[in-house]
Amino acid sequence: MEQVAHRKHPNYIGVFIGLAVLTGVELTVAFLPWSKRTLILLLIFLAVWKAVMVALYFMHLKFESNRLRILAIAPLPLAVIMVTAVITEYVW
Amino acid sequence: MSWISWMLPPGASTFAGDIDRIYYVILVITGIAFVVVEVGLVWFLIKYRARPGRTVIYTHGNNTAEVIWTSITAVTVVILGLMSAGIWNRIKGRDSVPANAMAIRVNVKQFEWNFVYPGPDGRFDTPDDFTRRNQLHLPVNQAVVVELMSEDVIHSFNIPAFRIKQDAVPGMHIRAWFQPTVTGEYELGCAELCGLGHYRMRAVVTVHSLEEYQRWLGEQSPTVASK
Amino acid sequence: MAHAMTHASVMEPSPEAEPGAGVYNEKLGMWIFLLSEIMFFTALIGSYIILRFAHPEAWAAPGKVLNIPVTAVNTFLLICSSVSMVKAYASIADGNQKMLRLWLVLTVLMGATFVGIQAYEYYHLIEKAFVPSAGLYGSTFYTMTGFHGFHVTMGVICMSFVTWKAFRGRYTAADHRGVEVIGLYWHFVDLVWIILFTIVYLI
Amino acid sequence: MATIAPPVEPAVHALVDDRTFLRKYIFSTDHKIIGIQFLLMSLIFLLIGGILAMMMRWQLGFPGRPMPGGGLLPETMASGAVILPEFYASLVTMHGTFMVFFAIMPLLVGVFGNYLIPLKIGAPDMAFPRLNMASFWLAVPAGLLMIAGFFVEGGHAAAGWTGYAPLSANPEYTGVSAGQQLWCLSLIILGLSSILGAVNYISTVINLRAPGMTWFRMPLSIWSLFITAILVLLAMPILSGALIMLLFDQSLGTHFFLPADGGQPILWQHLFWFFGHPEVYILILPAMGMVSDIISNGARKPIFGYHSMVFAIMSIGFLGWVVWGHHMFQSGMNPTLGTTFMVSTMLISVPSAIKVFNWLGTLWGGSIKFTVPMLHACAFVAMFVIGGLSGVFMASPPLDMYIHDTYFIVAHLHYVLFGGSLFAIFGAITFWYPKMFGRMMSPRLGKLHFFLTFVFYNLVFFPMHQLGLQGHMRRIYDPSTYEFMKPLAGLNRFITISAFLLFASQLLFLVNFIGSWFRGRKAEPNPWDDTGLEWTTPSPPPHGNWAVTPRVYHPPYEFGSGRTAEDFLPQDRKLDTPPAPARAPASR
Repeated sequence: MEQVAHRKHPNYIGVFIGLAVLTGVELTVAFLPWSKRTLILLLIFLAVWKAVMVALYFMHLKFESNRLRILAIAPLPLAVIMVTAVITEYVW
Repeated sequence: MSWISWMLPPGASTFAGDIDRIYYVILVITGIAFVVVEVGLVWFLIKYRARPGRTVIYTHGNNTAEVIWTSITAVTVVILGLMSAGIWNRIKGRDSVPANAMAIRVNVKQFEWNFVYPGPDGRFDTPDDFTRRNQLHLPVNQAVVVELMSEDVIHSFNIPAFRIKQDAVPGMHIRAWFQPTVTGEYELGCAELCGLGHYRMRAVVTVHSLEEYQRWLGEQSPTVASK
Repeated sequence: MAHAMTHASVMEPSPEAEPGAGVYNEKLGMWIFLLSEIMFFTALIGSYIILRFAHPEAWAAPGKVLNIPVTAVNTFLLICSSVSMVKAYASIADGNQKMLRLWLVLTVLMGATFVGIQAYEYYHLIEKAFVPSAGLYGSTFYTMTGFHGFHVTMGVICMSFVTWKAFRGRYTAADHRGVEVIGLYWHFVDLVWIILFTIVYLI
Repeated sequence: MATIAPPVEPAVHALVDDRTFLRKYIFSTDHKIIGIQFLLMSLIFLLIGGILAMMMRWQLGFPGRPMPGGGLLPETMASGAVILPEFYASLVTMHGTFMVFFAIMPLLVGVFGNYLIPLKIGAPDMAFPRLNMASFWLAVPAGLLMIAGFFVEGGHAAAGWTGYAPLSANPEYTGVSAGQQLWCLSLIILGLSSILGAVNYISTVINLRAPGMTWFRMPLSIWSLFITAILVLLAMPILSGALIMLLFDQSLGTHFFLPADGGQPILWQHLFWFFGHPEVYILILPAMGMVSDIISNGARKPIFGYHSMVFAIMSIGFLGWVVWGHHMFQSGMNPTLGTTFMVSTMLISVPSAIKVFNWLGTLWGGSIKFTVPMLHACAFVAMFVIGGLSGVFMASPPLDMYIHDTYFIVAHLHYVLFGGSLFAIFGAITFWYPKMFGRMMSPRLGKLHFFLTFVFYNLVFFPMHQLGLQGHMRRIYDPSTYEFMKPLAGLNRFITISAFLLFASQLLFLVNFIGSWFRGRKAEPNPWDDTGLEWTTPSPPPHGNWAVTPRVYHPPYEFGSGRTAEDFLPQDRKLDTPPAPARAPASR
């Protein structure tokens, strides 16, 4: 897979510009006079978007086999289970 | 040796019936499973021990057998689960505390139990509240709800005869209810390791008949909650 | 590692073995280590989320206590270092030693600057009496950003080692495992910061 | 044996070993040496944990009486040879900590993970030998730090091995500060060591399997060690994170678990058990896997239901993540959440039952040889059944309300960890001892040790069920404080005397282990007539294991198929005759 990417690399600078722009958007959104809930959802959406871009392009997950991709996200369900279960202590 | 027994000690609250019943049901089911497996194990070990001329049954398994024992186990535990869930909800479910339950505040700290009674006016935080240290007096056949609050570490409110156990967690306000059914004296202990004095964090629970309890109440004078 | 020597190509899994993950050992190992890191940050970030749900009032509005402009610069710096890292990887994949060294040095410098700015930020916060013992806000802030900073520091140290090897010409187009593996770690640390920046500073 | 043409002859010559003594035996990167290093280390900790247990038992059996040898303890631990309550709390804590983290876990994962994985999958070594060495040399300082805790001011950690906050988070409550911090620090370092080990095991199993060693040709020991490594990898960092927060609460004044400023004591319990329940399976899964190997070997027939065994291991590995709340039914946790955890807990008994029935199925129709490993493996099955069934009692939340934090729990966990894991460990050590040291352990001493251990073990732990049913609480320094426990004093004394005898019986194992190292009978190449790849190299294997990578042609447990002159078919032996058509295909 690396050998294939050898000739033609993804547009890393493009990804970089995307990340920088999204960071700028985040900084703007954080101080908008919207409801807290909207802001939180929007900000988390933006953060996840950035994180996925880093994982897909910089960490090459986009160009890896499915086996490695599954491996990479395997612990996320566990993390979600842990946090949601404990949050129900406070939010019924 | 009377203490080698699978019987539970006599219970003295309304929970004892349900909890003891589910205990004996599980005891019988696991007892059967225990006998079947252990007898089978020993039997196989004897019957199939290596002897000259023995040829083994060469097999990699049997799907029917797998399905049978998987489903028997699954069905059994599902039944046990359903039985337990009902009892659990009656005892500790979110809205399980009966409306007529008598409230007693339990302020716990290393290593003592302070039981705060609301006094004649039936309300807490009034001057007629009184506190008894390591002594809990209760009327028989009356639902009681203890409001557990810990000042320092986690303790656990545990009256084996009533089959009740509930942790008291600092920073949390936990309600647990029970209803004594037999008059007499019982022991309350801490069940959660709470420091070096954990073992002596003991209180006496006295369950009175209704008249006796009224008499006892009348004898109590209000005190400021001892700190 | 004798077995590695016999490989036809070191950047491919060994033909001597059953097909596994389809990647070479070091890369697989780093990914597996990163799974562990995910769970570590789950413990920290998860606790933060839970505590914040339990006591939302303990947190100040964004920008009230924490210095967002300084951290925004820091965030930008970390993203830059990520792109320089990936450029270093792309350079050596094409066999370009010179660019590899340049990009690696840039990455190390930006990583070190990130840690420096974080130390500066801590210094000023502590001056303003915002310390780890300052309630849940201080507790979670210092623990999460502190351990992220610790990871960046570790990354800078390992990357310096890789850079030193790069200057000695140890990486080639055929074998640049070290660069790719440290890159994976570096991007992961960047990814965690992206999450942390949002939930710690902006929410 | 004549039909085998093992490629071992060139191996011995090809693998030139010119390492210095230090690199060969101390800072070795060889997985076999590291496995043996872990073995010696964890046996020492097993002994320490046992001694702590004996002191505890003395106090429970003879409360307030001077302990023999207690005069040697300093005044801070025992006054006039009578154990002090604060020292008793440390004993409770450290017995659990040493046994769980420094004895059973390294014995199963550190020793057999290291020793067996490369040898059984046909790899020359671990994927990352130097990381492997680092893993061991992190575990050693962790253990030393843990021991050091006994000698610091204020005594050792005294908040239980579960370290429940706030008892553990604020030194005011126990009087222990340095000890508790050392406890945290030591476990953080041990966590790092375990994670490095797990990275290695997982990478090795995924990437270094010999040609032909497909996923479904791996022995169950390797399957279980693989799943265990995944659990270690994902669970230990949760503990590390929680411990770091606890350490900060103690030393930096943070408020994660201290309620004063909004911290949540119950959060510690959630984090701890989210790690802790996978940990429980870390402590039993490898034992199950190795017992499967030994039982199939001892019964001389293939393991019954190999595939369902694998799926059972996998489902235990997954379900282990969603049951942690059953440790917290009475903790004030949301009761609805409690019901959810009850359901998942009940479900996890299904794969455990599948495994037990499959072991019985393996024994059925076999030709059982009662070797020492086989005796231990059968005892494992018998004891694990008791531990598993007693678990059903506390899976029911209302019943758990009565038996939670009583000796019933103590009985249950020892039936799983001692009756289960430790019997399997004794069996596995005896089974692979010839591979490790080239000599056999004495079968006569081994059998004597087995029978004494089996009898006294049951005399110690079975009556604990009765203690628990009478309401006897755990971690009680002096049971005579309570009226309702007074009638139990006789039983407590009986348990204590049995425990001393149980402890004394372990000396036989020690003698056998050390004695056989020097004087044991030289082992033949394949002393148990096993099918595994590890028996195709010399014992002990050379550095690099094989000169020519072995090639695998068969599933792992081909005993009694009648296709060879002997009653077993090594995994790497190529046969000209095609396999019988009735056989289940072993495909991936």
